[in-house]
Amino acid sequence: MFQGRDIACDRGERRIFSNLDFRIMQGQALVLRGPNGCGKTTLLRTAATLLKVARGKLTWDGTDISEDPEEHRARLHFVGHLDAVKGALSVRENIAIWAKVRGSTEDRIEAAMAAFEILHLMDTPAQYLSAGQHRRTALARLVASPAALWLLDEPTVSLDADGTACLQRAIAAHRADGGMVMAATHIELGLDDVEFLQLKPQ
Amino acid sequence: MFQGRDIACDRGERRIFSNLDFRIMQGQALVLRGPNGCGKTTLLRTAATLLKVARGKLTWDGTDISEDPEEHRARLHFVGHLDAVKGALSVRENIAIWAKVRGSTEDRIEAAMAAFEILHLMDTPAQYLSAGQHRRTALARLVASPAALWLLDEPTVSLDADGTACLQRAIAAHRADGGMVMAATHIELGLDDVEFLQLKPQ
Amino acid sequence: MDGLGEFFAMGGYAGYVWPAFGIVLIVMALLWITSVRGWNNSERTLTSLRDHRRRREASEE
Amino acid sequence: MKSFRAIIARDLLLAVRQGGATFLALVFFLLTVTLFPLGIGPEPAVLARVAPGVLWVAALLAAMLSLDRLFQADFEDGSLEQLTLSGLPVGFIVLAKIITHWLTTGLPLLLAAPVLAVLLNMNDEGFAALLLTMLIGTPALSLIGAIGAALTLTVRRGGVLLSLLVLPLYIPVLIFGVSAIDAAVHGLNAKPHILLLAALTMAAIPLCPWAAAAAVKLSLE
Amino acid sequence: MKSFRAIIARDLLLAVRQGGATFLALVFFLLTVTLFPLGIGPEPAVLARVAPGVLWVAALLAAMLSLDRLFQADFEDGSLEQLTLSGLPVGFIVLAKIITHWLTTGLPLLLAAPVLAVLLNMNDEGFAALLLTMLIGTPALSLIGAIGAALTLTVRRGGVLLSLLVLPLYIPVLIFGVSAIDAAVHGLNAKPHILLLAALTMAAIPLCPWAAAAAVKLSLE
Amino acid sequence: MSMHYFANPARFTRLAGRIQPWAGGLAALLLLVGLYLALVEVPADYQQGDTVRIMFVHVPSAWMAMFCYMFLAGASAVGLIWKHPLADLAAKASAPIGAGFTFLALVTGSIWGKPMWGTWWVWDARLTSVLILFFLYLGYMALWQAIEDSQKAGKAAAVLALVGAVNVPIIKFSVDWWNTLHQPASVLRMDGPAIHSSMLWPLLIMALAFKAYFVALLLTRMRMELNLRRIRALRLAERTS
Ligand code: HEM
Ligand SMILES: Nc1ncnc2c1ncn2[C@@H]1O[C@H](COP(=O)(O)OP(=O)(O)OP(=O)(O)O)[C@@H](O)[C@H]1O
Ligand SMILES: Nc1ncnc2c1ncn2[C@@H]1O[C@H](COP(=O)(O)OP(=O)(O)OP(=O)(O)O)[C@@H](O)[C@H]1O
Ligand SMILES: [Mg+2]
Ligand SMILES: [Mg+2]
Repeated sequence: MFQGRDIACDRGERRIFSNLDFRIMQGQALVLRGPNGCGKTTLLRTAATLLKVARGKLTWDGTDISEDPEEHRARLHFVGHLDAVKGALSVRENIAIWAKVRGSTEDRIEAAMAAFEILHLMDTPAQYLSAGQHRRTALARLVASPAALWLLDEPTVSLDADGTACLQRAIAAHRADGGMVMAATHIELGLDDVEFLQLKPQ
Repeated sequence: MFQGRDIACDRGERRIFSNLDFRIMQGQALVLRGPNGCGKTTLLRTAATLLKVARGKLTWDGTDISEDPEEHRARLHFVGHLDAVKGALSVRENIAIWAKVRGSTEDRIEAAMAAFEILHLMDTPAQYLSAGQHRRTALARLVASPAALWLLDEPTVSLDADGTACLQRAIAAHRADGGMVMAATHIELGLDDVEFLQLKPQ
Repeated sequence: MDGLGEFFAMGGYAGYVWPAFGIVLIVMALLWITSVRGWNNSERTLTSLRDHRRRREASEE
Repeated sequence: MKSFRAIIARDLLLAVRQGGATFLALVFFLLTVTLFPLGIGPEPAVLARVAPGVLWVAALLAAMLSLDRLFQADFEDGSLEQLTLSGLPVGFIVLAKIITHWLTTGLPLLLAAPVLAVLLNMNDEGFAALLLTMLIGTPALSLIGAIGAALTLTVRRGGVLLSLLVLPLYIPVLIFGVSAIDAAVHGLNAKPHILLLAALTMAAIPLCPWAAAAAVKLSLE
Repeated sequence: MKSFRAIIARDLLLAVRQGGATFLALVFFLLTVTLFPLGIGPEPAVLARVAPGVLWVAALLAAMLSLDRLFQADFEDGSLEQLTLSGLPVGFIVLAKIITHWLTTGLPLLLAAPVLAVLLNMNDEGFAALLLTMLIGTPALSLIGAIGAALTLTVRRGGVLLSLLVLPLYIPVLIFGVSAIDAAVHGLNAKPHILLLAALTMAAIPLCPWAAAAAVKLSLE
Repeated sequence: MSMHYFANPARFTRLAGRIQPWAGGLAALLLLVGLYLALVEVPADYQQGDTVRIMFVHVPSAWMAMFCYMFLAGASAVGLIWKHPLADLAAKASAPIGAGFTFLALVTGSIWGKPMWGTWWVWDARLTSVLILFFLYLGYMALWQAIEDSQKAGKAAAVLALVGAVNVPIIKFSVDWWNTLHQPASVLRMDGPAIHSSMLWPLLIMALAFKAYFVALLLTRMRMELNLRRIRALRLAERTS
């Protein structure tokens, strides 16, 4: 269980939000909503320990994550606006790199490309990808190595209907395995049985 | 009238599409659709003369645009994935720069910020903007100086409902003035009276 | 035998003359070999790709 | 013409905002030149002997290193394509950027050179020649450099490739610059060298923006 | 440990793919050293006198210029935050990157130095000392440089700021390196200088990755 | 026959296939004869002794170094101005050959320099400009290598080759100027040790051998590049289908 209690976050010396509570159980998905600039990205980055909480506590199964941030980092995937895809490497190499860094196996790499329907682009250097193909490559990282918590910041940007369906299937499979998802979005993700967290601009 | 007849485009020595015809009259909007990688961005960049047509002709009121590409460039706005917003400059400065380069006036800059509801961020350096605020700044360029043809590549990415509404109003006003729009998108733009151009993967 | 020894000695400049000729021949040979090998490889890949394609087209019909 | 001025104004504003680029190119020049006495040793005679060369080499390197600012940032965030879509011919856009580059790099170097010449114990006769050759030569550095900067645009981390392309092209500037100063230091006639340098710069003014514009257009395809 | 090796493998792959980085850092070294005789003039005696200084200054500059490859590209495209999220302590990630930097920069410089020493007419006695000081000193360049590279991450086009931060820190390496060679060339005992240089590198090994890691974390906030 | 007659790759391949063996054979034959003459027949020089034999590889290499750059720049101009499809390939194919010969001119010159001048290297005008020529070749090849899209790379490299071509004479001239100022009566200039015909002939034969070698190698490399281009096109087509 991933839980935040009475969280407050600052960006550039400004309080973005405060008194925020949330809870994600195994297999659950939490969707963050709110107008531009309300702090969705900020919250996701905080949950990934990339930002520090200004007040409150984030806990994993009851233990404070700031006690061992490395352990928390190892159990999450974060896909944000920057997609960490290297133009000089092929699609396959891009995915394999992150799988290897996280100690995953070869066959998951194939599975990840299959999950996002980019097997045919396997050997294409990423700099020649269209915006949507690029995004699929970034998302394939989620499947290429296992992690309990997925933090997704506007994951469907640039995806076509097919791509969105791929993502939905991947999320469903992840949840069926007991995984958790926390996603920020402006458009319908099309997931079933989700909870919403509405952020209000301060 | 902006017209393409029997257009073919190449990317990296590969034919992306061919035998494509389209026509945009004054006040009309043409929405490009198709799966990831089908060539929407390619077509928009070609219409902006950033890419060369491999075959066929693009004409403006009957004259080939390759005859005087500078003239054609001066009458269009292109907003793509890269948004040409400088983090070191404030929102106002970012918009003002492009207005000045295109010889526009001061009051249009205010109007542009008002149109995308970012007047309150006027003096914020762009590096502190959220994804949606960033996008609004990029889009404000459209209003800050006049141009007959708007080429928009997935303009609503990262925008919330309010932001999308701002864009819809801006497009409507532009069309009412006799402007033309050519936009690529995967999600509903919510414009009325548009024509669609479906691109098929080759 | 003396003539040959003298020939290889190059009037005491063997250490300069032979390396000079040697490096010229080596570089020229290397350039030649890499180019010819590259060309052969490209021919081979090209024919295999074309075969592949022809076979697939045949199977599609 | 108004757009042309607007582009120069924009680039100067950005140069000032983004960490005082002007100040920093200068700092590189100062630091490199001060490294030399540390590496070579403090003997005044040796330093004076190598002063013109060290100053010009450091100027070349400082100018070259600041080249990646010329187009790269604008290319990566899409500003460069917006600029070419402004309706101004690409050659003029390139020229505007070259002018800003000189104002933020060449000019500060020119102003700092005399101070460093004193540090390196350069003989007084050389001062006028140093200033004059820097005044004539640094614009050529910006002009020629623009070609290299434009050619390496699509190359990720093209910085070092840039140096491979640009430094050989800079060599005539270095040689004419140094030989003019040397001539002046030894009481000979520096004029022919300076005239050659001027001819080089003059020839670069029309040719380089044109070649760089061709490369810029290519990179946007 | 497996992740650590995976990161090094990744960085080496990228170095090879992105325009043969190794080859190019070397080329910059060669070019800078070539510029000096062009600036200073061809007299063998003068060149031999300044050779150790020129070689070390050029090595410093080459190492420094390739520093922007260290974190910047990974930072801009989000790879750096992905790396820190891999679960490996940030200090190790930084160390992996420092090792790659040395393999792609320090090592080639070390190998090229003797050739350049010949070109600059350096006296034969200096060769062993040159190689030894380069072997001990170049890792220190990568280690110290990493701090500067990490600190300038959030600064757009931080290249010149980087040089301002890093070059002063490089000065001890330059001084010990040059004085060891000079001692050897003049038939004196080079050992104390070399020991000092080694002490410097040893001290840098634990300290620098730690400091750089702190700076990297800061930049991701 | 129009300029674009050989633009047809198939026609070019056929013609190249016919010329290639002849050029290769001629190169081998001339090289054998030339080496025999240079190493055995030519008498040792009364001043330079047997080191004079290095001339027979050094001078043709140096000539080829310059010739290849002229060829490269010419091909680049044709490619850029008339958009001749084979010109880019010819330029690209000639660069490694030119770089190879430049390297050889440098190395053989250095080897010759040690016994003659007592040093491997001097910053003499001619030597320096050859070294810079070598860097120009390296830059040209690195640029080709660094840009993935071969059409873009071709155009970018052509721009560089032409700018470099303007620069080469300027460098040559400026380096001469700079050098004579510092080092007047230099030993380095061998103002023609009045070559006798006994030396001239072997030299010309070696030069011809190098030219024939260049032609044969250029054709091979151009055919290779042409194949690589086709392979890339096929692969790309494969990917989409
Ligand atoms: C690295 C060192 C050297 C380089 C780069 C070099 C380069 C060149 C070049 C470019 C040429 C052709 C010049 C032309 O035809 O205009 C040439 C010709 C020649 N070089 Fe060298 N050279 C080097 C060392 C030497 C040495 C050490 C000697 C003999 C002592 C030598 C003797 C000659 C001779 C005799 C010619 C033919 C001159 C003529 O055609 O009139 N070179 N060299
Ligand atoms: N580095 C920063 N420094 C200071 N303020 C920042 C920084 N990044 C973001 N902000 C501010 O923090 C607020 C929240 O930003 P955040 O990116 O979390 O919004 P968001 O909910 O993700 O919005 P969007 O829907 O537009 O992506 C915004 O008002 C923004 O201006
Ligand atoms: N620079 C390039 N070099 C080679 N091929 C490219 C290049 N850019 C794009 N492509 C290829 O061209 C095709 C069309 O790309 P384009 O970006 O136009 O697609 P799109 O319709 O905009 O897709 P998306 O919806 O994902 O944005 C893609 O298959 C892509 O892989
Ligand atoms: Mg956001
Ligand atoms: Mg697109």
